[in-house]
Amino acid sequence: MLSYFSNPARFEAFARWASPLALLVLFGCLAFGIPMGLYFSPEDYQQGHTVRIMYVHVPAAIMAELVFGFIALMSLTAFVWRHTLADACARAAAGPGAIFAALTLITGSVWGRPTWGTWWVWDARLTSMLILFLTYIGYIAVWQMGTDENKSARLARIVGLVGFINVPIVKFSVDWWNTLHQPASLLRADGPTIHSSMLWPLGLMALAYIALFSWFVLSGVRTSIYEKQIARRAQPLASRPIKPEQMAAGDQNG
Amino acid sequence: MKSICSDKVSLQCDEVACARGGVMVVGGVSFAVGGGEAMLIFGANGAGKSSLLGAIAGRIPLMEGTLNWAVNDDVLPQRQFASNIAMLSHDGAIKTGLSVEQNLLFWCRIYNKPRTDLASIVERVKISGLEHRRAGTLSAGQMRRLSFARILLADRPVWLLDEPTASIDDGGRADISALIGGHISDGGLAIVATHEALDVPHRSLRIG
Amino acid sequence: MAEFFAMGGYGFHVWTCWGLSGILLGGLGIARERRLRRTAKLAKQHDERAKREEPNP
Amino acid sequence: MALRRIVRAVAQRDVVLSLAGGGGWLQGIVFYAVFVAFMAFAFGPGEDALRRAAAPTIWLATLFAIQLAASEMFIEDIQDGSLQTLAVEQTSLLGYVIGKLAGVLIIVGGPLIVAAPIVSIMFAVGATNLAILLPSVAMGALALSLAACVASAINAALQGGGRFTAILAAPLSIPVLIFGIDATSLAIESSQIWSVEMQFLTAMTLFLMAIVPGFSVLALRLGLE
Repeated sequence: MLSYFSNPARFEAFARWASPLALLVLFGCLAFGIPMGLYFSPEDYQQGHTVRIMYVHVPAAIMAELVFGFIALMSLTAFVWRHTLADACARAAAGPGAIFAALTLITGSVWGRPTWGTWWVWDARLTSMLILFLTYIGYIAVWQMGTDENKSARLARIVGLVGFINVPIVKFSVDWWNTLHQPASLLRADGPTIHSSMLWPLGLMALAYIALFSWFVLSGVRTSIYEKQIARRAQPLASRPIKPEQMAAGDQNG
Repeated sequence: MKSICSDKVSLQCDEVACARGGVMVVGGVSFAVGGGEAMLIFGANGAGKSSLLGAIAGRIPLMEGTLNWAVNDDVLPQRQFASNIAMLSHDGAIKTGLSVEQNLLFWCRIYNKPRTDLASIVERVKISGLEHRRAGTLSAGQMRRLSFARILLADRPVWLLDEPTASIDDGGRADISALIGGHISDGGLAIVATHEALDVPHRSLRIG
Repeated sequence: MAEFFAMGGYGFHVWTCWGLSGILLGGLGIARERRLRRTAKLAKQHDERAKREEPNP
Repeated sequence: MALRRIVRAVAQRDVVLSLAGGGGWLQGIVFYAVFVAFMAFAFGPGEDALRRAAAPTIWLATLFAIQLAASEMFIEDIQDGSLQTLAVEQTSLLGYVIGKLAGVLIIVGGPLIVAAPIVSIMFAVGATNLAILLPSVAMGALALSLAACVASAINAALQGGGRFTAILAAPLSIPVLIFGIDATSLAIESSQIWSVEMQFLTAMTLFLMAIVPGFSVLALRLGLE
């Protein structure tokens, strides 16, 4: 499927109908998801209205993890099949991914203030999300730092892959660390079982986030395709065409 | 000593183009050279001599074209051919904190050569007596001779030399020309990026 | 209405979260869209200039 | 074997270099000593607080000292052309990377491992046999060097001047730190060497050993283009 898109024009044609579709899904979901989340869904018997934070927090958390998986998958694809479009996809996903991770941390923290009585606990989930956020920053730094696009792309593959293999390890180790250091009194696994009246807005918001992410990737890849075109056009100006002298067989001296 | 050149090495380049930082610097280079020949790549500063040499060495990937190294007409992949190459890069691969001898001893171990070779090599590049000096205290010309000693030590059929006579005086240029001449008359192959003529029978490739 | 904004005393928390999510994601969206339009326009300009300069490629 | 020969040559050269000029080995241990002293001042002279701070202090000092040394482990070889030469002339850079790692371990890791028991004495650890914390610290030094190595290789390829080593190495170092501090604490407090934490630390080290050299070679080759 990826080789089908190796032609930028074909990708452009695909994006031309896929982008509006993603936006349609996004706004459709938001049109129902926002009112449902903010108004029509019931408040939780324990958490009260703070449960409404969940509708932006949980999808962001899911996306933060999914997006890194996406980056790793694209890195692997680029690694194995040397597919430059996969690099562009991974690059386009990194910014949104970092924002999803940041939003997860911020909304989680704001939710934690009234619920746990503190802005931050070194809870396993929070901590591993923080490290995931750091990984995103490192990944983005690789793209930002390099002067040569091609080189940055190939280095980013390494960071994407190593970062991804590391995610479960971080998760596991943080779990371990947390259970040793922190009595699990604040967070209970048996929280409120989700009622369908809450599941609907949650699902809609999650779908909206996925649509938004797809649109981010599509537009990011399109931008990088255009940027490549511009660079290619600009290139003959920057370099001088070289015409090596024809080497005659008898061109011996000395 | 020159048993390494009993195998015939050759290089065939077709329409090679290479890039630096995503920008093409050299394009449309075609030539073929073999053992017993020296090829000098001439060009002004920034013409892409080093990039082309880097591409020939397999360090910089080609943008276009093909480049084939062969031993006795068997084409080898670049990585596999690497053990036939001795490379003199722009920076001489010298540790200024180590003595001349320590520098060469390191490369002795890398190339798996006995350290008994050292004395004669130091003599051939005319830096005898400096063995225990710290490389950082050598003059620029002596440094260049020291890095050339490593090429002799490597004892490999293909020499890729980037500006071997940079910051070296007339006498030094003659010495290095003589060493390259000796190498090719032993059946070796030398490709030299240079901005000045060397006194060696050679073919030339002008870029830029 | 005021009751809706108060969110049972948790208005600050709920609106901060939704607001920030909207601002950050919306902001990135707008930035991306603008960048896409700008580069698309630039690419088109380069295309046209190239065509003008070499009428018969 | 060729690989072993190159590993030895590179490690030996780096050790000689650090002893001869610049005093690379001193840099690590001096930083370590300063850091440990500052931590002691930060925690105050109370013995209880100090005792609890012993393992974290040893680990953080080790982490920073290694990262300081490793963030520039490839830069010099790139600048003087040694790495370029090796990359062109050698079929593989694996031996070179392993040699560099061994060099860091000997030059920086070695003194730190020896210093760990001394720090514990200064931090009022009353254990009778302080050598018991050595295995975990040694294992940790290896793991942290590995994490810093791949980060440093990527950083060198980016020509980042050491700026990004810390952020790139952080996600890899955190699990090491988590298991390592626990393993050392347990060793100090209850003389357990082969604790579950130590087993996980070992597993993490093995994991890093499996992935780091290959990815470092890739990054270095990229950087030379």
